[in-house]
Amino acid sequence: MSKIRVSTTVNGDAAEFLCEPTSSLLDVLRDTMGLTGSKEGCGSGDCGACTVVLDGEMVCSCLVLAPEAEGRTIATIEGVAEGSVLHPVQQKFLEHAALQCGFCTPGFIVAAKALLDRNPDPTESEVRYWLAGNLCRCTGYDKIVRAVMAAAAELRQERTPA
Amino acid sequence: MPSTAYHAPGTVEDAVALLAADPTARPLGGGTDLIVQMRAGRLSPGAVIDLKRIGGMSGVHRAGDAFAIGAATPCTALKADAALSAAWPGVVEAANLIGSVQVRNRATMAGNLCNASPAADSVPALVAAGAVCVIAGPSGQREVPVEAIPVSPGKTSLAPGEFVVEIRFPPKPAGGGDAYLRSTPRTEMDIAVVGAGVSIVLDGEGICTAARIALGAVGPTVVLVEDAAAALVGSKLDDDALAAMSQAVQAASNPIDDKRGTVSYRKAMAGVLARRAVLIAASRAGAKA
Amino acid sequence: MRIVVMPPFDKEFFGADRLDLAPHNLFDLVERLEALAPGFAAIAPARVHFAVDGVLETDWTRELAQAREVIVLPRVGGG
Amino acid sequence: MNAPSTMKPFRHVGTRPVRPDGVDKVTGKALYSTDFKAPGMLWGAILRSPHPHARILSIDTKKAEALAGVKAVATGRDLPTLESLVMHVGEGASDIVDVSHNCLALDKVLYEGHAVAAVAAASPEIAREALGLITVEYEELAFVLGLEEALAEGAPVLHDTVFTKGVDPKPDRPSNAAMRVEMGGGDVEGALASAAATVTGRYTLEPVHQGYIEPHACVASWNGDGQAQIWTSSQGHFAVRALTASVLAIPQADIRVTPLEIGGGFGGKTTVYLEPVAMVLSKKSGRPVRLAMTREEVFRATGPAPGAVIDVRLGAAADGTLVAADVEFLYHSGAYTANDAGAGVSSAIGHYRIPNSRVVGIEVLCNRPAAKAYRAPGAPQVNFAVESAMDELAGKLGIDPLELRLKNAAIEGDPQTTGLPWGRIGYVECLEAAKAHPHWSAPLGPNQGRGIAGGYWGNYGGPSTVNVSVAEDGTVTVATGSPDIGGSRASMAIMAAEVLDIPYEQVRAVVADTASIGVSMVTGGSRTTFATGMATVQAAEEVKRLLCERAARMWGVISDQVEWRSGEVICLDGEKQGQAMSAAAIAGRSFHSGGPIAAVAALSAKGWLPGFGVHICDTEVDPETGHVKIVRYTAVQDVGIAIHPDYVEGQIQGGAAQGIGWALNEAYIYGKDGKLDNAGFLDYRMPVASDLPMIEAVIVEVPNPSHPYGVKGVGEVPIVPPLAAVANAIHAAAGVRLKDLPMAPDRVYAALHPEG
Repeated sequence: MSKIRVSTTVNGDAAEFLCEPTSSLLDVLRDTMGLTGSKEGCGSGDCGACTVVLDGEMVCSCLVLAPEAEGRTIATIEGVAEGSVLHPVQQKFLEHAALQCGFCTPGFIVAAKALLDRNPDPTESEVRYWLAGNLCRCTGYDKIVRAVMAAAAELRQERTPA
Repeated sequence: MPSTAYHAPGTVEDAVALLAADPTARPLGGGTDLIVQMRAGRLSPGAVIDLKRIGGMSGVHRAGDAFAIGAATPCTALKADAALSAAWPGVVEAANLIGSVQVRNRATMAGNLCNASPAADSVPALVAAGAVCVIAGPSGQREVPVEAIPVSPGKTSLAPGEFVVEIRFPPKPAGGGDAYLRSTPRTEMDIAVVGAGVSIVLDGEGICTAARIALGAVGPTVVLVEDAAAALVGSKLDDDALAAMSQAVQAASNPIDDKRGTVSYRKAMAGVLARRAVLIAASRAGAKA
Repeated sequence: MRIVVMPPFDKEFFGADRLDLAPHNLFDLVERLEALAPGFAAIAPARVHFAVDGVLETDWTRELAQAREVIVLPRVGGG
Repeated sequence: MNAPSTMKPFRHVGTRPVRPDGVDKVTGKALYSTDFKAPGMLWGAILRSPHPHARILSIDTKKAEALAGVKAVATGRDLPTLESLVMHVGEGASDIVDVSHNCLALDKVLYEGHAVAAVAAASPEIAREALGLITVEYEELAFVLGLEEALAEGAPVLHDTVFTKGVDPKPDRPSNAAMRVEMGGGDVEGALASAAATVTGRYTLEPVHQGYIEPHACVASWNGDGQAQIWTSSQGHFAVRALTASVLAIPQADIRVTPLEIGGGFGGKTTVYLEPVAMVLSKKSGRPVRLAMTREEVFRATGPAPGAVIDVRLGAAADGTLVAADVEFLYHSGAYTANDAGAGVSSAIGHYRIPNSRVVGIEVLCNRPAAKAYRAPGAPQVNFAVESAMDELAGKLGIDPLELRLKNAAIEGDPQTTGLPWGRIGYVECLEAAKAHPHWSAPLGPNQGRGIAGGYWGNYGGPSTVNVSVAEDGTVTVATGSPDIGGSRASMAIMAAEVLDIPYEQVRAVVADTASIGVSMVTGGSRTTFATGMATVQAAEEVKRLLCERAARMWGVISDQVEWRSGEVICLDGEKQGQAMSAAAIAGRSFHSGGPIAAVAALSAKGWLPGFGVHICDTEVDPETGHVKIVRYTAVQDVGIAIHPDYVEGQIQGGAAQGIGWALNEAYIYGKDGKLDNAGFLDYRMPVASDLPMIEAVIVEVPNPSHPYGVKGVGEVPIVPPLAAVANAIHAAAGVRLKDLPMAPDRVYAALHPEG
């Protein structure tokens, strides 16, 4: 089976890759493009460690076939910070110690950012349900939820005109 | 090892032709079941036919006062459609219990249906709503009720080359309301141990004039329980009617013991969830009782 | 000096839970216990802890001249 | 919380700075196991047994070897034959022969998922295809999964070499009872007979998985000259080195293990599954080889914590004074002899003063994956039974369950189950803190109930090596051999900064590979902040002494005439009196004053103390469906001193969440065919964010006098009390006592509706 050529946009940059017809987007991001920030915890869409944003919606990249990305826009954890300036979600994860091993962290940050991009003032319950597709085994979620709420508050402040 | 081809046809006709050419080919909607099964080695289709590039396959459409949902429409897009959510909240909620947000951004109701799992969350709600599928195939298009699609776990009534292109809803009846509830050990990221979809119509006096009650995970396919509906019709959904309805639901439940639940628990929950769903549907129907 | 052997080592090796030995340190004790029950020395580093007068002692060079009692007890690992 | 009154006020200890490895981890830059690639790397895959118990008659690998792109195939025959040797390099003792056979089965497969062969190929697809070309001829054997079934007469015996340890006389035939441990003393039956109140119960638990999100993976590269490199994520790269070298019978120094970031371990990454196999494949192919497990493989082939059957009897006088405890339990050992029963015995009842007691634990071999350490290994199971029984006893006596615990709580000097006296423990302090917490007296809603449970874990010290070195500009690097699973780099930097009295940001901590630092035991046993922290403090103290000595020599005074003050050396005497010399000034000239400033501390840390915790849980039970919602949760724990309170709280919260998962929904589910039926995160139901409330961690500080900063272990204790805390809360909410875990909705429903 010959490989498929796919043209796409990753973190704002045009990107082309060759892939097997059934390669996952996650495999291509990690193994072909070297973007190893997205993690594989299960390969079945049950842990969220591979969360990326595809055409504006967060998805498990392990459950996207790489050829499906043709012409689409992909945002990964590697594109969340602007240069070396961390996004408020990233900054709050650090300040609130919302990570222990850190393996699930990229998926949580991409998912949390996706939430705050559409809902600047989520309740704790909304945060918890939004993040229910991201498994964390270290933290018990407490500090993660607090970090996301704190990031939301900071983003609201930034958005409020002085 | 046979390798799998990927095709992204632009028309229904091309998709039909590709599916018809290879009986092992599988349509790809959201991929949240198909890709998992391929990854686990349970399925190795000769080709996957991505339906998402076909015009009109994604999105909620209105034809008069009836809704039609393209087969490639992800579940979260249903929630974003205010009119659909107002008309069929039970269906929209059911579709948005599947998996996680990430999964629902990909998963489709048509895929949920054609995966033919008895525990599919959106299916009892669709059956209760009286939805029908538009199916495209080598001999053109046909319409069948949703409940006619799954025939056994993992198997559908679709012929080779056929796939669901659209799910159509009947016009929302005046005084109608629907609801779906499921039982799962976790709050999210889970498979229904039991699911109950309900659609009822109440008249101005709060008397139930029509009902459809469908159950998930209590049999090899979704179960439409006519006796349960009959127990409600003509009543004001009083305790006796609800009890009779729950009994009919339990009687119609023929579940199995498996890792997700026991027979006795599933039967008991079918009755409880159906009753709770009826009450939610009634409140949505604007019951005056 | 009293040597108290805790389960499972009492039955696994010595058939007794009290021994009277006069080791000069814990390495010496292991040698003496090995003489009583061949095989003990091989498993001791992995499975055994010693307590000298009620306090766990991981330094086996510890002088025992002043000690009254050594307890031989199972080592408990963590996760 | 405040610093202990016996210690001087801290500058850094107890603060909450950002961890040094934080930015890498929130930006996706940090390299975990499968993020590392070696040039020319091959992709490996492992063929696993479909049978729970079978003899391997033959393995034909010819077709696989012939497949284009396949570079190596290995079976158990490729591992050297080893003499039995019990090692303790990870967590608990393991016979190296068992470790080897678990990596690749030799004559028998002992559980579904047991590795039988491995391939290395040019791509993952080819590797997987090659597995399908390997033909294994099995003779299926009867299998056994259950604890009592495994001990029954006529049960299939897994190993004909295992004769129950700890019984006298020695058994004359092999059995599945690998080990029996019994402790206690006094007249248990007499005391129970005369007790004012007694409770009796049988409790059962299923095996559960550690559930780390990162699957096991490694890359190995073994050259023709015998030297090798391994890149892996583990709780201890020195343990990986020792075990891999032992399995392969090669010198340890020939292997350099580089620790990659670890995506969770909880005890489960303290052994080797893949590394020796990857080494063999690398040697055969001459290329670096990556082996990585899928999630399914993780569930089927790596260590769950044992399930259990536990019988408990407790007796108390009318005033609540405990008079007797009789506890006997069976723990799953899985395919090979594990270590949890001994730990379970010493973790069962030691938190109470009980004059008459008998605690018996038995390790039971069965056709399940080999049990592996999971956070306080062996303690949560038996604690669930004992703390549930305590709750029942409180009910019978009409005594508040917290007061009953307080009345009997062990204090310093009381005997443990082993007979050794407890050191400076903080159980009473935790119970008092729980009692004073607003949660304990908060009102409850309909269908809600409150439960409490206490528990403990012994913690550990052990060997650690730390190198503290000062750069020419006065900044400091702390290199340890302890993998950082939950923020320990930050803790080490805090402790070094505390010693040197310099800003936290002037100290950077790293985890060094096996060739770059001395031997260190695994990050486990709640030992790292205690033991590696002790080594960090010791090395930093030596660095401070060196800096003072160098300054004194430069000034031409004796060491007594200088003093370390606020990160500088002050001259106390002579013509330079009052002058200060910074670390930068000293280190910048160190090449001309005797050489670089660095110190290594290599020690076996002693004086560790156990940790105690008390958890309060509120549940709401849906009486119609049996669903249990955790509505409020407070976890109180004595930690000694919290070096970095955020990460201490994080450990407590994470442990509590794992315990809640164990209590409510997690379980290994097997089919009648002996195969695991829920080998994935969908049906192995760990808590998701929407399943839990905030978990309030209350830090109690009863300092450990043996540690320079008062540290006790933290990580393991918090998984011990939740099982019973949840069960007791369900009892309070719904009036039913569940003695079988998990307390999933169907189980709770069945208890509420016994009529069916």
